[in-house]
Amino acid sequence: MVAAFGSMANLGGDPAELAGARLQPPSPEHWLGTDHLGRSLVPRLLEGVGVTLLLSSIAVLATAVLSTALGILAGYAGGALNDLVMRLVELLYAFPSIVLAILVAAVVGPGRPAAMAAIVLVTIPLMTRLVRAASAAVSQRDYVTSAIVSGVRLPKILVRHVLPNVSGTIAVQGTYALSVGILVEGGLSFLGLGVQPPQASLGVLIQEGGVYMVAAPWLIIAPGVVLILAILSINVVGDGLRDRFEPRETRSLR
Amino acid sequence: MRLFSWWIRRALGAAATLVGVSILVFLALRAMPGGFAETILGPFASEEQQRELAQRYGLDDSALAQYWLWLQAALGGDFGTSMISQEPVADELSSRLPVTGQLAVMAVLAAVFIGVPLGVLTAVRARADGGGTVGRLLSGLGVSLPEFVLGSIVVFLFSRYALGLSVGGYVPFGDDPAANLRAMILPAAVLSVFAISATARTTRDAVLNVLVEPYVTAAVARGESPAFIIRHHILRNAAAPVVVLITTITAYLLGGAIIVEYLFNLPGIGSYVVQAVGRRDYAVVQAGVLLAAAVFIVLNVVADLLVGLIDPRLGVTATGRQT
Amino acid sequence: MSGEDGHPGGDVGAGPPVLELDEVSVVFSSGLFRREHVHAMRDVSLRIEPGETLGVVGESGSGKTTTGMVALGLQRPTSGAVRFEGVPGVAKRRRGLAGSIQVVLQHPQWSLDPRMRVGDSVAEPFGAATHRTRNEGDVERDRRVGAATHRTRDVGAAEAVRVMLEEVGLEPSFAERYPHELSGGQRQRVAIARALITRPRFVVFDEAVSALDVSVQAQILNLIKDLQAEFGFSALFISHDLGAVRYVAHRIAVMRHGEVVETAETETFYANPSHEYSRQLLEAL
Amino acid sequence: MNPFLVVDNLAVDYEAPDRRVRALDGVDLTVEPGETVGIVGESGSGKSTLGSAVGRLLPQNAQSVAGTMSVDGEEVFGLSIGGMRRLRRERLGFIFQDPIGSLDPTKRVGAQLKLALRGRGSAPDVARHLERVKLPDPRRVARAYPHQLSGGMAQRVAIAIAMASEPELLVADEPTAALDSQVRDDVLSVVFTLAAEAGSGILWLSHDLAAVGRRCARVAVMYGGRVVEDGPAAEVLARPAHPYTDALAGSAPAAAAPGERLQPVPGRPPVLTGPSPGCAFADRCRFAVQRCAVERPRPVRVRTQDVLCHRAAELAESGALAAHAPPPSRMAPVPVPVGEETT
Repeated sequence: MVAAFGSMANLGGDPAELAGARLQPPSPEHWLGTDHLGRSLVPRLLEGVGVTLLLSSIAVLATAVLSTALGILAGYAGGALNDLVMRLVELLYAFPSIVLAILVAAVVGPGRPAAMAAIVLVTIPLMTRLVRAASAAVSQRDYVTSAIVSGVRLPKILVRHVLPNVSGTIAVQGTYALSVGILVEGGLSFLGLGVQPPQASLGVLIQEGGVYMVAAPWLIIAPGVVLILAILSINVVGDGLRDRFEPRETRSLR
Repeated sequence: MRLFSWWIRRALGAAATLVGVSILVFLALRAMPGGFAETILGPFASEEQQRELAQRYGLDDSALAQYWLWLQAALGGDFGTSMISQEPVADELSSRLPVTGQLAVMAVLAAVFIGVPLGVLTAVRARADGGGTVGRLLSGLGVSLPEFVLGSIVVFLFSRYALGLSVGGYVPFGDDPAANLRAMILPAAVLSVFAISATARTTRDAVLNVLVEPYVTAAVARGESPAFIIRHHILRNAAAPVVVLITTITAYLLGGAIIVEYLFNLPGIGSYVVQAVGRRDYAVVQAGVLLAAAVFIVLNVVADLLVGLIDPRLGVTATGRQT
Repeated sequence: MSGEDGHPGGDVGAGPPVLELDEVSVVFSSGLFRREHVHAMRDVSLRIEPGETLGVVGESGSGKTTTGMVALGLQRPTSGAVRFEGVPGVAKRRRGLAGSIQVVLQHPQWSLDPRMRVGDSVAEPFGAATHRTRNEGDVERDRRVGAATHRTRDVGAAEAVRVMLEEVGLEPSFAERYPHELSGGQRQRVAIARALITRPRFVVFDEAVSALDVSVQAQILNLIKDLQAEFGFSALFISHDLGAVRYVAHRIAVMRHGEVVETAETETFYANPSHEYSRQLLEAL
Repeated sequence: MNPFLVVDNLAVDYEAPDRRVRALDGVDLTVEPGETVGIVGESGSGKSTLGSAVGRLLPQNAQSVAGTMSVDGEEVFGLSIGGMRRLRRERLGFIFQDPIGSLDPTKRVGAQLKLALRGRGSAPDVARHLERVKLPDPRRVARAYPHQLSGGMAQRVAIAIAMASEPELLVADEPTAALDSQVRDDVLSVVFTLAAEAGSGILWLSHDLAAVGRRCARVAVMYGGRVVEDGPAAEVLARPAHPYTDALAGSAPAAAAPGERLQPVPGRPPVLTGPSPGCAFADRCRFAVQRCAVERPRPVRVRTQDVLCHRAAELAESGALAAHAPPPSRMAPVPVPVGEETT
C-alpha cells in the first residue's frame, strides 16, 4: 500500500513541469487547469494525494504498532502499568490535535518529519485508549484464565489470545486514525507548517489554491473534493468494519 | 465516602496532567531553535533584557529550578514577551480571547441544539435493515469536511458572489451586536459543521446503546409512548458520552478556530498563534498551547462532574487482570 | 493415584492432600483515604484428598469464586497458607506445575478462544506441559502425559487431541471447527477436554455447568463424574446450584459471607445437614 | 368465561443477515382469566419469544409468519400502535430476568414508581406500593437508586411497578433466574400473592420444571418452538405424557437420589430454520419411530394433558415413561423435615 502511494506520486507526468500558461481553467490539454506557476494540476494533484497518503499511512502504521503494544500490555496487566500508560495517553490527549501539531512543528521545524510526528502524537492517544479497553475485556475472558492456569507463557498468551481478539478494534481504529492523519497533515500543511512547497500534498495544494481562489477557483476545488472524498471513504470503511466487528442490535420504541 | 475519594483522585489526576503538560511545553520551549532566552524575549532583545531574564529565570541553575521559576511566572500570567509586538503575551491573549471564545460558544450551541436532536432522531428511526443510512451518510460527510477546505470554499463563494453576508469586518460584540453577529456567523457555521456531525454521530451511538437496555423494553412493555420514553428514560441515560464529546469538541474547536480565524481574518487567539508560528514568535506559541491544554483539562474535569451528576453510578472501568 | 474405584475412600491418607487451604483470608480494599475493606474469604480452611471432589456451594458474594481463584494461585491470600501436594505456593511454581492444575470456567461463549480451532485450543495446555517436561526431564511426567512426548510434539499433540475429544464424546472432526460452530454444551465438553489433556492432578470447576440447559447439564455432570473415575484427578467443584454440587461431590463445603459454615460428606449432607443455613439451601432446592 | 389469551398455531421467525431462524413453530395455548400458567422450556425452546409476542415486544428482526394471538378477543398482531400501547398499559404487565437492569439507573426508585403510576402517585402512594411487595423501609427504598439495591429488592420494585396498574395478565420471563436461591421463594410469593389479590393471571416463563410445578396451576412444556405438553401442574410433573417432559424431569440433578445416576437427554436442542418436518424432539427421543421424523404430531389427549406426540397414548398405556415423585403442594414453601430427602 505504501509503495502504491509512493509510485502514485510519479504518475501523470512531471508535476514540476511548467506545462502551460498560468492560472488556466480546465481544458482538454490540462484537465484540471494550471496553477500560478503554469504547472498542470493533474500531476500536481496525483503527487499531492500520493504524498499525503504515504505520509499518513506510515505515521498511522507507527501509531498502530505503538498503540497495540502499549494498549495490550496496559489492558492485560492492569495496575500500575495501566495507570502509567493511561496517564501518558491522557497527557497527549490534553492537547487539541491541531494545537499539538503546531507545537510539534514549532519544535521540529516545519516539514514532512513534523507532519508525521504530529500525526503519530495525535493518533496515539485515540487508538491506545480503545485497544487498552478491548484488551482489558479480553484479558478477563475464561480462555485467558485457563491458559494462565495451564502454564502458558505470558508472551504466548498476549500474541495468541489477546492480539487476535483485539485485532478488530485495531483495524477499526487504524482506519479512523488514517482519516485523522490526513486531516492533520492537511491542516498543518495548509498553515504552511507541514509539507513544504514545491513538493505537493493535499494541504499544500489547498493552501496554494486558497491564495488564487477568486481568480482560479478550480485550484482549490479539485484538491478539496479529493481530500473530502478520501476522508469520507476511509470513514465509511471504518464504519463498515465497526459494524462487522462490533455488531449491534436495534430496537424500536413501538 | 467513595464519591468523595473518587473526586479527590480525579482532581489530583487532572492536576498531574496539567503539570505534565507544562513540563512538555517547558521542554519544547528549551528545545526550540535559538534557545530559551531568545524564545522568551525574541532575537532583538537588549543585553540588559537578557541579563534580567537570566536573573529572573535563573538560567545558570538546574533545569528543575528553571522549570520551577518558569512555572511560577506562567502561573502568575507571565508568558514572556511577544517578539513581534514587544508586548507581554498575556495581555495580547486576553484581548483576543473573546473572539475565539465567542466562536467556540456559537459552535457548541449549534452542536447541542442541532446535533443532539439529529442524533436522537436518527437513532430512534434506525432500523436493523439500515434505514438510517441517509442520516449516517450526512453525518459521515460532516465529519469528513475539514475546516480548511470548507472554510476556503465558503470564503470564496461569499467574497465572489453577493450572498448577503460578507467575509471579514469583525466588530466586538459590545460595540455593535448586529455587525458582530454578521461577521461571526459564517466562521461559526464553518466551525459548526464538524461539531454538529460529530455530536449527531455520538448521540446516535449513545441512544442506540440505551435503546437495547432492559429498562427501555420495560417502559415499552408498560405501554409508554416513544416521546415519553425518550424524555424520561433515554435522554439522561444517553447524555454521558455526549457530554464528554461536547467538552472534547470544545477543546477541538479551539484548534479548529485557529484555521477559521486565519481564513476569515478574525483577531482571535488562533490567528495570533498561526502568525506567531510563521514568524517564529515562540513565546506566543507556548502560551497558546499551554492555554489550550489547560482549557481542555479543566473542561474534562467539568465533563466528569457533569457525568457524575447525570449518572449516579460512578464509572468503574475494567482494568485488566490483577493477578 | 488409583482411578479404578472412582471414589476417594481407598486413597485418603495415601499421600499429602492435593490441596490445602489453611486459614486463608482475602481482603479487598478500596478508597483512597478511608479504605474500605471487604472480606471475600475469612479464615477458610479446606482440604482436598487425592481423587476426591470437594463441592463448594454458596450464594453470589459468598466467596466461593475467590476460593477457586486462591486454589488456582490466581489470587494471593491476604493471610493464611495454600499448599499444593504439601508444598506452599502455586503462582510462583506455575511453570513447574504446568499441566498439573487445570480449570473449567463458567461461560461457554468465552471458554474457548473464538479465533482458534478447537483442536488448537485443546492442544494448547498440552504444548505448555510437554515443554516443561523437556526442560526438566521429568520421567514420571513423561509417562503421565502419554506416549506423545516420544514422538515429535505435533504428531503427539494431534493424537492426544483426538483421544481427548473422544473421551468427552466428540468426534475427531471437531478439532477442525471453530467455537462459534459449537453449541454451549459442546464447548464445555471441549473445555473439559482441554483441561484434562495434560492429565492434571487437580481441576477446578467454577460454575462449569451453570450456563447450560438442564438436559445438557446432566450430560456434562455425568461426563465429569465418569472422567474423574477414569483419570482419578482431584477436583474443586464450585457452584451456586446445590443439586449439581451434591451430584458430583464427595464432600460439600457450604460458604456464606466468606466463611465456611459447614463441611460434610455428601451422604451425610443429603440426610442431615447440621447448619441452619445448609438446611435453608436444601429447602430452596 | 372467555379465555383471556388465545394463541393459535403461532409461528415467529427471526431474520438474521445470513439465515432465518424459526423461534415459534406453531404454538397453541390458552390462558383463562386469573389462571396461573408456567411455560417451561430450555434456551431456544421459544418461551421468551412467546412471552414477548404477548405484548408485541419482539425485536425488530422478528416477525409473525403464521397463526394468530388474541388478548381478550383483540388480535395482537392486527392492533394499531395506539391500540397496542393501550393494551400494554391497561391489561398486561411484564417482569423481566435482570431486575436491576430493568430499572432506569439514573432515576430514584420512587420517581420511577411515580412515573409508572402516571403522575397520580403521591409519596404515600409510592410507599404503599413498595410496602405491598414487602420491601422493608419503603421510604428509604424510594430514595435509592437501582444500583444501590440488591437483586431481590430491585425485582420487588419491578413487581410493584408492573402490578401498579393491576394487569389482567402478568408475563414474568425468568423473574428469579438472576436471584440467589434464598430470595427466590420470597419474590415468587410476592408475585403470586399480589396477582391473586388483583385477580391477575400469570404467565411464568422458566427453565425450572419443578419450581414452576410448585406454584402454577397449569404447566405448558415447550420444545422446538411448540407447546409439546400442556396440563395440570401436578399431573405433568408426576406423570409426564411427553417423552421430552419425562427426560427433562429425569435430568435435573436436584431430583436425583443419592447414588442415583442422572439420565441425560442425548444430543442437543434443535435450531429450526423453518417449519419442523416432524417432531422436533425425534432425534433425541428414545421412543422415536420413523414416523416421528417426517410427520408433524397433532395434539392428543392423554389423561389430563394435551400432548404433541405420535406415541403418547401408547406410551401412557405401557407405562414406559417414569413416574416421578409427586410435587410438593403448591403456593407454600415446603418445610423439609430433617432426615428426609427432598425432591
